[in-house]
Amino acid sequence: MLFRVAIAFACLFIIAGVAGQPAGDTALAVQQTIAPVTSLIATNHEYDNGTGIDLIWVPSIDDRLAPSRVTGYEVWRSVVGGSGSRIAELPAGANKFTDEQCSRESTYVYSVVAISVAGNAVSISTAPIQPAREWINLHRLNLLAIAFLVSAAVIYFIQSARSGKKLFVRKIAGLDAVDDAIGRATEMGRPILFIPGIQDMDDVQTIAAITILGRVSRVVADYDTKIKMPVSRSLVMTAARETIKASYMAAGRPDAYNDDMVSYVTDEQFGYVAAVDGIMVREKPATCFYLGAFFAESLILAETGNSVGAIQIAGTAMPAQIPFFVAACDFALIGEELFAASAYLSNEPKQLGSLKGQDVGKAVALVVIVVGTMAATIGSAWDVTFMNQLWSALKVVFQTN
Amino acid sequence: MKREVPLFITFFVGTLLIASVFIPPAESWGENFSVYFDIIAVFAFFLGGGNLLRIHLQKVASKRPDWGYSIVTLVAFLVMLAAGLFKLGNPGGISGNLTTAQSWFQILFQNIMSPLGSTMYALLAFFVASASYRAFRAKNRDATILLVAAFIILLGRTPFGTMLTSWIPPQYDLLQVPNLAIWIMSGPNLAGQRAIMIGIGLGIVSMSLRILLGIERTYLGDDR
Amino acid sequence: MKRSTYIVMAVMALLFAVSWYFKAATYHGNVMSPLVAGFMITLAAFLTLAIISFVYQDNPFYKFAEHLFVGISAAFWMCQSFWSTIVGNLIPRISTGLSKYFGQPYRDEPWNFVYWLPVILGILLLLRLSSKIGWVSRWALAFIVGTTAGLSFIRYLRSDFMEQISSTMVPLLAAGNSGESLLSNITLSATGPFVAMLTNWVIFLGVICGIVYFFFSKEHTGLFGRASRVGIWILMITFGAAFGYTVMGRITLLVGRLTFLYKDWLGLIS
Amino acid sequence: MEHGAKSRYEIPVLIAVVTLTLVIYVARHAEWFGYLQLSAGLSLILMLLVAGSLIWILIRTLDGNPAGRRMVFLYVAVAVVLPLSMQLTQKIEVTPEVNQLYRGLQALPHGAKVLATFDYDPGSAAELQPMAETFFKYAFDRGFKVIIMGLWPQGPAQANMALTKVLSEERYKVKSLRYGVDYVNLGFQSGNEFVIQRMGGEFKSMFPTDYNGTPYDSLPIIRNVKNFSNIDYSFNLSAGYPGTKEWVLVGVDQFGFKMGAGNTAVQTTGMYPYLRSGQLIGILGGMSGAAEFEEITKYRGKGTKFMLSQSFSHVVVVVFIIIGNVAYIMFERGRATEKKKKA
Repeated sequence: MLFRVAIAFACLFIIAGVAGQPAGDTALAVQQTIAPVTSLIATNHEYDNGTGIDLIWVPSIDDRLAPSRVTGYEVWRSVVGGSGSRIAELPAGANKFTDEQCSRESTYVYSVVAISVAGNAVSISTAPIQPAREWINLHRLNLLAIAFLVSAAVIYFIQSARSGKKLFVRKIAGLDAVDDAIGRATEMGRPILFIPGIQDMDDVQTIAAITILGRVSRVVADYDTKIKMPVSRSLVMTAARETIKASYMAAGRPDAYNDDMVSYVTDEQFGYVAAVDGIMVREKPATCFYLGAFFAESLILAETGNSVGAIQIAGTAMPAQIPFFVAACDFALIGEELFAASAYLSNEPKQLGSLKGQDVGKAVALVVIVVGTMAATIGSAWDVTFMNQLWSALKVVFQTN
Repeated sequence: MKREVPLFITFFVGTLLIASVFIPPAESWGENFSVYFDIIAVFAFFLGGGNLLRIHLQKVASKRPDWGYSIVTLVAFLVMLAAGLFKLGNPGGISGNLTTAQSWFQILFQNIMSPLGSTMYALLAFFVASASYRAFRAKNRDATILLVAAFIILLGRTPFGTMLTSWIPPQYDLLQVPNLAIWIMSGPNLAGQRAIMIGIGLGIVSMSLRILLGIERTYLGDDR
Repeated sequence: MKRSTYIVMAVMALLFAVSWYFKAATYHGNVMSPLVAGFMITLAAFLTLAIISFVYQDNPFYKFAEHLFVGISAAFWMCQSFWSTIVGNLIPRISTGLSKYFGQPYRDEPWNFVYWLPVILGILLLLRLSSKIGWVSRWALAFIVGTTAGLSFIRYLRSDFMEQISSTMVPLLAAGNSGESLLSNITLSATGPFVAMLTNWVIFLGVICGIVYFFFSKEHTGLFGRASRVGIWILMITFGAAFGYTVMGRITLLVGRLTFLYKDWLGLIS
Repeated sequence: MEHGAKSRYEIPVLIAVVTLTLVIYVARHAEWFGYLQLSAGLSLILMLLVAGSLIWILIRTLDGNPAGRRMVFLYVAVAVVLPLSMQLTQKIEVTPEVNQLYRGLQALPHGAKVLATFDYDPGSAAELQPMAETFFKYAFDRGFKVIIMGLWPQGPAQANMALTKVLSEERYKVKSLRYGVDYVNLGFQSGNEFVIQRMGGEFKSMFPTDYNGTPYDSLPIIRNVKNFSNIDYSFNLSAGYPGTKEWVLVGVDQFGFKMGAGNTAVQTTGMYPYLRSGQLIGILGGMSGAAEFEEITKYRGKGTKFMLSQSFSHVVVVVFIIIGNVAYIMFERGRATEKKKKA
């Protein structure tokens, strides 16, 4: 209701403003003053917590001259029943502004000042407006729908796997090598090095690394191999200890577990790498696992590991680092395979079901890309309206804001 | 209690944060929760730092091999900690800027930590060369493709590569090595990057769901 | 230790002293005294050399540098996060007295009490040190992992999934070119329309085949298998290209360090 | 690591190197000679010598003595060190992405407000510092108002280093640029991409004071800068996370400002998608990006100088890849097929 009243007021003001502009405006221009902006409207900024107001206006006619006589605009805001202040300076040519510093409790009036060397021109103020708060962000309905679609696919296949349906999962190179690699370390009597990346627990890749650690340490406990895990984050140390301890308990050898298997080194990227390199050349691990989020250190680790003759299994979802692991390690999990690995290694049907759910997501991606690209191509080359509409519809669905 | 409460906390917090994206009044929660994470991580430093001290003290006490170096670590750690926490030498005192040029903290950083870090980083120049020498060999088809792509890019960034193919006329200048290198970066490379990113996106979404639903809970350790 | 070790140590100490003397003598600046500055730049140079020596083999100098680095940097990040997180973000919300002590403006906001939550969880985490109630530390871990999962879910769905799909949907033919005009004008000019079209096709087919490679639940045989093989080729090109591109960046780092040694320390080049 | 015939040669070689260094060092500091500068002729002869020794390695490889990794290390070191004192110059071609970035800067009016964000630390300074210096030179010559900040703790300190260097040049001294009027350093703020998010509301909420502790409102340059809507252009230098990607995803996408970026070479590949989709207007990739930026803005500096080391060591890496493949095709492939026959 209030909103409509505001709009009505705004319209009235615009009409008044336009009508009220004297015909002698151009004559004034000769006297070196400039015309103010017109049609200034304030509307509530949609789908926010009641903090934003959108302003839109038609720039001063003097701004349309070449060169423009306007040097810029100032946006002024005053709280009804309070003082006014300048809230923004905009370059010439600007015709909109969003004030994001409003309070839901206040009512505001705006005006825009056109600035020029010769003098300033103040616009007619907007109608009083109070920002409103919305409870659901309808701009993100597409995100919600896609999140729902992907989640539903994953959950559906987890459920159907749980109910005993057999699922095919392709081989992931490298994962089959895990057991052999640990066996090799046992035979050689050398330790296994497990590096969970250098990010903290707030990175999903680190969590994926910890879940793979659960499986690796289970085998380690069974074989009675030594595992060494220097980490660069204290929280990762805590989580890794819990995980390894659980594996040793599950293997029935809680007495063989020791907190020193996991040790904190330093948060500093290269300090950590320096220490890990030292450990590698001094203790000569037979097998190195590099799983998690890696940055530049990926190749320093992989090359040093190679120089001491270790079998190296790596996996990361850092696109920039995958090439180094592919080139320098014996086995590398590429991107998504890192996340699939924990499900794959667990060999639990419900975990494998989630992989099938991911594939549904990929199928959706494939279909959308093919349809969207075809629509775009046909639409733009032969000007087919329907295809153009289809293309923009798909764009809207997959565009994020 | 030991089992259900953590799983409930994970589920509750995760779902709350997903929901908050769609609810304007809750939109800033994600950001707040990240701050909470940082605060908890600082508490975790007690565990990490304590572990570091314990390991090196033990090494010194039992005079294990290389125990002398552990003294270096301990002294460096304590000196830096004192310099940082008490802002030693900082003209602004306890409320001065941590990285003011005259403070001990910044002097130690600039002259010890920074050269060490940069040099460790610079070792990559050697390692990247030895990795190229060792890994870029035409062992099979995949490796050959890797080799050829890397070779074109490498060559395209040397004056030698420019010289080699500068005779190619402008209407075929895509075949000039530097242009070909740029094209590989903006064509096939982009395609590969995108495919990897789409996969990663799905992998993380599915992993997050498994965590929220309590299917993936290795990080919690033993259930019993 | 062997006698040669002592000799090497003595030579290094001598070199250090010589460098210290000369650097201090030539120093002119105002932040540090010449003696400190001379020591610091010499130390930085020696540490640089100590780390570089690792590519030859592990040695006592590297071990020294490594241990020094670990100690200094662990404390560095602890201090850094103490000041920026605890003093910068936590204290101004939960205590007026401490904010005043640290010279931070107190932020009087309505939901400040929520900041006690991470403090409590942090303390729970520390209870891990007790063997009896150590299990409550898992509550803190569960909170962290839940936060991570929730935040990553949306973030990656948006930026890695949806955003990449929407930016792959582009016209394969340049706008206004309905095929014929394009085919009559095939050149391999790097900036020409044909190459632009070729690039679009490569991206389109490359993304498709790349995604096919990542399918887990379908056997890679037949047409699907062929697409997945093209997918792995595309990935190999990506990896090769990224690797080749990186070589340059890594060499730059070494240039940077060697410039430090040759210019700032030895003063051999201008 | 392989252990060759050492100990016999190691100690004498070490002593020789140390003595030589000592003599040069003392000599240089006592100013017995000027800077080491090799003339163009001598440089060419040295390069030919290096090339010759590489051919010798290739011949040895063909004889069945492949070079080890330490040999590769040695050549990389030589290839980087030698050109530092050579007086050769190299022609630099400007790539489209650098050109685009330059055009974007060129289009800005005098007095435009530019946000320069420094998201790197000394580790990546070799690549990014030359870009920073060139950027400041260009910005000050064009009269831009530069607002500096960093999402990495050491970023603002790096910015200050570049500033000090640029402002000590005679050309900028005479301009008498004033802190707080022509440029300002807001310092570091923790919180990664959330800092960008919050800056979308109000810069002041994230930076109540500048690097030196001066209150936000008392600095003329930013007094009227509320948020990104008052910024004409954003220039980001980044070496990782948080960096260009976060600025694009959180900043450009939501607040719609124009942005160009300078990245380490490694990061650059990952940024091409944003370049193509127009979220980034241009990008400087690594040292060559820096050199190209220097070329197009005509401020030749470090980037151009170091390109010679770059190119030389690049050629060395390429040659070693060739040697490696020759060795592989000559020997290992034969061995692999033999094995198959036996099996």
